[in-house]
Amino acid sequence: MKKLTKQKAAWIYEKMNDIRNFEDEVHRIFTSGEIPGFVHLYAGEEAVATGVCAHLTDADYITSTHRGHGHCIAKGCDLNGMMAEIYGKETGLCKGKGGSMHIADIDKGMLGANGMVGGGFPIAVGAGLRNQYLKTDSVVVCFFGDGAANEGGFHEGINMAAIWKLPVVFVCENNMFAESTPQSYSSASKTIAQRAAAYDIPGVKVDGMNLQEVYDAAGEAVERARKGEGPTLIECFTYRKYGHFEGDEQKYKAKEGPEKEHADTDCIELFRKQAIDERLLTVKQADDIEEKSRQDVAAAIQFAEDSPVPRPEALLEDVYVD
Amino acid sequence: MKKLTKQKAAWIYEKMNDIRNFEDEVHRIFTSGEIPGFVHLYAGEEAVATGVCAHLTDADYITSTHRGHGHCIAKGCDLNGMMAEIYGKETGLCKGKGGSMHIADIDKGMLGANGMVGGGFPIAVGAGLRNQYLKTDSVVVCFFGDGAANEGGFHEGINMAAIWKLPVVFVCENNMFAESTPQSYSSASKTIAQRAAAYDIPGVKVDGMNLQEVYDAAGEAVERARKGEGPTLIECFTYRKYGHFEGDEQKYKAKEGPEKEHADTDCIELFRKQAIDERLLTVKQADDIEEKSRQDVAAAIQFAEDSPVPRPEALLEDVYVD
Amino acid sequence: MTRKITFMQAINEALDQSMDRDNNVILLGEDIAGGATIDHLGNEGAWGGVFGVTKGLVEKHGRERVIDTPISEMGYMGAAVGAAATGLRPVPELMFNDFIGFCFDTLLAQGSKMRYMFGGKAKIPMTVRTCHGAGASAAAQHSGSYYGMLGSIPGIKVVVPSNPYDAKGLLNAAIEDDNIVIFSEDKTLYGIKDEVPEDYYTVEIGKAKVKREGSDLTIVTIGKMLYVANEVADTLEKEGISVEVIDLVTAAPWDQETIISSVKKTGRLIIIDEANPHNNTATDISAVVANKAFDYLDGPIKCVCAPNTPVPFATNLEQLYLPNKDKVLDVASELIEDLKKS
Amino acid sequence: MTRKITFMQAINEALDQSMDRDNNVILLGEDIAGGATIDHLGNEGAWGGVFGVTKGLVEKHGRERVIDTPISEMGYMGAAVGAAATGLRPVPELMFNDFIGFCFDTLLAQGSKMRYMFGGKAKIPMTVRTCHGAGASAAAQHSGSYYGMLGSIPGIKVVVPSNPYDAKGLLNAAIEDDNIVIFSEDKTLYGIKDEVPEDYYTVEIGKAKVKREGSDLTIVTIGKMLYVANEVADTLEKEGISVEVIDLVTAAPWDQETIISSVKKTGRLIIIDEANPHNNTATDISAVVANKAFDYLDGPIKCVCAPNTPVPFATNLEQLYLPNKDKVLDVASELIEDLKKS
Ligand SMILES: Cc1ncc(C[n+]2csc(CCOP(=O)(O)OP(=O)(O)O)c2C)c(N)n1
Ligand SMILES: Cc1ncc(C[n+]2csc(CCOP(=O)(O)OP(=O)(O)O)c2C)c(N)n1
Ligand SMILES: [Mg+2]
Ligand SMILES: [Mg+2]
Repeated sequence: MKKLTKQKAAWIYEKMNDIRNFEDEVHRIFTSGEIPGFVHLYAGEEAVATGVCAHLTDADYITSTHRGHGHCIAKGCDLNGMMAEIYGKETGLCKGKGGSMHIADIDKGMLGANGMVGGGFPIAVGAGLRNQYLKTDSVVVCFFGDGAANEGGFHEGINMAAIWKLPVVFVCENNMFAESTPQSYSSASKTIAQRAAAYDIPGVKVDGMNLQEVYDAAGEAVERARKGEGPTLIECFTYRKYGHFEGDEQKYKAKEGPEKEHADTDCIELFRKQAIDERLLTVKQADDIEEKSRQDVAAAIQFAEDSPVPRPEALLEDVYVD
Repeated sequence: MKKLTKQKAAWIYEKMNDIRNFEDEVHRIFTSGEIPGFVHLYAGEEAVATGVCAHLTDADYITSTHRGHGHCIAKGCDLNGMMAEIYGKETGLCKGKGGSMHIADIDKGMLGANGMVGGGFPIAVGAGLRNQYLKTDSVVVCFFGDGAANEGGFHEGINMAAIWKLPVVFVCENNMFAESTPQSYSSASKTIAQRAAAYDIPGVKVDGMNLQEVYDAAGEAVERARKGEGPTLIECFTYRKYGHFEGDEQKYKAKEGPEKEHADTDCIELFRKQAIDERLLTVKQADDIEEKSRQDVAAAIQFAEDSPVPRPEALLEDVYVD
Repeated sequence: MTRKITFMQAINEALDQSMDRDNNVILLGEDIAGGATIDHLGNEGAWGGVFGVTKGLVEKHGRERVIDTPISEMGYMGAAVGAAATGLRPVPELMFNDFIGFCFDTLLAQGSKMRYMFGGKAKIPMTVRTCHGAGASAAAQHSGSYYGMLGSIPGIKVVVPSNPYDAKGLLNAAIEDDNIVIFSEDKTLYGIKDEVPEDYYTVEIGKAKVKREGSDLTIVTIGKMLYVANEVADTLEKEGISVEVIDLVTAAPWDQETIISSVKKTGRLIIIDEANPHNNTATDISAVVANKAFDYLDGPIKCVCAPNTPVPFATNLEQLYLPNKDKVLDVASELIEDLKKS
Repeated sequence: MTRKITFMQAINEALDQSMDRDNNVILLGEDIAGGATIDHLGNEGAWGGVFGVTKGLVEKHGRERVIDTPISEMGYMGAAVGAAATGLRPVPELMFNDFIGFCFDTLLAQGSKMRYMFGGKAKIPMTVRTCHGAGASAAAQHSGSYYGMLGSIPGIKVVVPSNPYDAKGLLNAAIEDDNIVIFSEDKTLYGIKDEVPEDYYTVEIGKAKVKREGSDLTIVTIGKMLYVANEVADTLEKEGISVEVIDLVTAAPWDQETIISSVKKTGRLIIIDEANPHNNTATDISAVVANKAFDYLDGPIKCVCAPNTPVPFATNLEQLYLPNKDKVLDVASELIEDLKKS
């Protein structure tokens, strides 16, 4: 276990709150009908994105998924630009042309949410190859779901990263389901982490509700990657607070038993308690962070609502580089 | 170890010889320029195809690879029809329209050689699903190379077969190379067999030059599959006598050391010795089988040469079922 | 007996009745039942597909026949090819046609070519259900229209129903068909209602339908574009222009006879196709007509398609992306200039 | 200084010089060097690609830049997208264009759409080298022509060189280009020789080339089909018919201006495209001309393409499959009937 600094703890707590507030608000607004399209919320899984990204700088890359808001926020994307994107506004991070599933900010090292399950594997490998080729010590984190672990790209990507010892950390967010399909049904292996054996790389499963566990495992993996020792597969056991996407009835979720207990664990509450217990944060600091986060998200909504829709000409722009 | 019957031994020795003679002759003819296209020879790997197919009947299926002649012969395809196909003649198993890489005979349970590396994985899974759905006890064997084990379809196919406990046996022919690329370079795992751990299924590596070892491992896997206990991954360590395809300079092959020793092992000679030692075959029987095999292959060549090329109208036929 | 049901219900009914008729029909796809192996659900489906199209089928036909797959498009689509080659009649669902890139080989190089490569000795009776189309704010990776691209592959048939009646009849016909048929559903049509017979019936694959007869201008449409053409025809009719509207129904191989004989009558042709503008079904029709009915043409052939861009997310841009009445009227005005003068 | 080198050598030289010029250029593919990690080879390549196109490059540029990949097309093609998005200029090789089904998503839904989806904030400067074409007895899964299919994807450019000079110049231009460019080589052209400058140069992407001027009939060709057109032109010229032959060079987005102005001059158009006949580049050209230059046409537009079948193995059938002089003369005779009479 690596002790968190106060500064890191504050950063993490802020990002966790930003994600939760952002998602709760998007949920509220979507329900009211103001946002169109498919929206997949990250709420509940905050410890993963933040615990991992706490080890990264803007020079490091991540690839993300359809459930990408949390990764974006943890990687430093602007809340205003994100919210405006989800609203389809011109001020969005992608000028309103991408939407929730395609938020990206390459300058921040965020290589894009991805509407294709498993789409991030090879892209992460490519960014890792670039990091290695240019002799940087930058790393890449490839976030993916338990469902994505059954795509062929998982196998091809990890194998390539392993034979070339690329600086890529594969982080599986095992939230027990892919849409309505349980991981226990769709994967022949009991854990995703055990699949690391197929590539002779380290594989570790951690409690994804426990920020410290995620932070420690990611820290080790990132360090390994920076040192040129190759990829690691980390499986974080987590849960999503909302449905697969907005509108999901969630019939498949357990109403009692171990799954329900897991579901009821709140990684943010847990971390708040830990941080205060370990004197990384004072109660006041934690409260202030929460309050500021609420305000920032409210401001992002205001920004998005006030922003104009894209100009009609934007339809034909950005297809080719001239 | 399961003792071979005399009958089985004779069948195996015949098929081994058929494959070797067939391939040696195709090699000779190709070199003379009489056969067009890409031809990938199976010579050297006979123990794998025969040791596995010895457990199958016409009701069982196999999927094959670009290096398919051996599988075809072991699964009972007609030598004349095969040779005519390689010549592109109307009497070929596929009317001359498929060629070496697409020989198939669905009635014999041979679902096709395949020009796409890894193309067989999902097809085998589908045939296995069919066997299970129709409550047959038929099995499917999916042959593939060490190189193919790095395709995404390997992962998707084995995982699906494993979660559904399909009667599919995955047989990797690890001949140390994919084209000119060594398996030790392209796979992060030391063995292909160890990848079974990623699917919680049995994985076993055997000496693919040793017919008995292949026969035993395949027997166990086929039995398991017939009983509804799901897939097995078998890795057979083998070597190809010729280049990747006809015309390959083979610069990558070792000229000495363990690889060379492995290369110099002849699975047919080994099996002849074993069969005679164990009194499964008499010397005379073995000699007769060899002689008959040479004659059969010579007859196949004659058949192919005497056969007409396809009618022009055949170009437009067989695209759709009317 | 007919009654009004939605496009989605019509598809569901076709699947249900086809499964009743033939035990070899099985469904495969991601969450097409949903909740596999979840104790408190049992045979109850959690989802019935992402849009609910397959709702209720697992309860009736069981999990052996309505099979939830892992997210392994190449795996299960290729498995469908293998199952079809060995005697089943699988109906895999590709949740969005945009995911085709994950399983393209199974269609491009395996399923579609087997019969030919094997000298006529294979049959691949499988129907791939999928959905296409913009207008649902689903953004660039969930809104494309790839029926034309798929239709360019020899050995594959592609049908694109425009209404509940055709949807049911065509899907039944597709499942009966011994070839690979791509059944491509416009996701924005799922809610439309129309009269559909309760009994099993088929609609012929390969036949276009003349939806409205006319003598001045032929408009050929694919799927939802029919409704755009109808609006255009209504408007033009008020100006005294008589429009023949043809629903292509089968995008590949498409019905040359019906289209050509219409063009021979009207001399003017517009094709509306939501696909990106190049190498699509509209341009294919245009090329065939420009070859085979050139002498009957009174003016240029016009294709109204999506622009050469991915589908944008913002609602206003997405609406601009889609072919619509105004865009068609615009090109029509060029064609009918002379008619108006007379 | 120019000298006669083969099509294959021209490509090799372009790769070599592009790598010399820009350290961000790397090559990726299966056995493009060959023999990776084999002790007795070291930096010596075992293969240089299946046809030897990349021979010698690993010896000069090293295994860090000429990277043998596992057989993982989605993996390394997607890696090229990722590397391009983060600043490299990768040149992945897809050994045969027929393998596109294994990595189609990386082109269809990822690489080609990133710039648009990300609001213009991404560049994907990558060149995919691949080969297409029948005539080498490579059978159904190694002989297709998919440049047209790939060209239908917005955001992708496709070039199809017909000769060594263009091959070198276009490949250099493709590698300099900040977009995804598919560089599709006809495998039966590898051996043809022609004059090629030693120095680095580029040939403009997007410009068709008028290879022979004429006034009666325009023939547009893609890649190798140029040679068919030349034979046709030679024959017709003897009959007094003046043929303009245009090499399309870039299959997507193709050069409308050059084609249309030729048709305006000649009034007659034949397009030769080895792809399967539907939804291909030929039909696209036909459709654009039938729209934009209709009034200049003196007769139907003719597309001469492969039939709607996979590529057969038997040599005699494969020859029947390919467009050839007789097939083109056949359709030409219909177009020039009136000319002959006059
Ligand atoms: C290639 C592809 N297949 C299927 C889908 C549809 N889909 C979107 S999310 C999803 C489930 C993903 O599950 P998982 O990877 O566990 O991520 P989670 O949603 O649980 O975060 C599916 C099947 C898709 N978008 N892309
Ligand atoms: C999808 C695909 N990728 C690449 C190739 C080219 N190719 C043909 S055989 C081969 C090597 C296959 O190696 P392996 O699986 O080990 O089989 P082996 O040839 O050794 O029997 C390659 C790369 C192909 N035919 N299909
Ligand atoms: Mg999940
Ligand atoms: Mg091998």
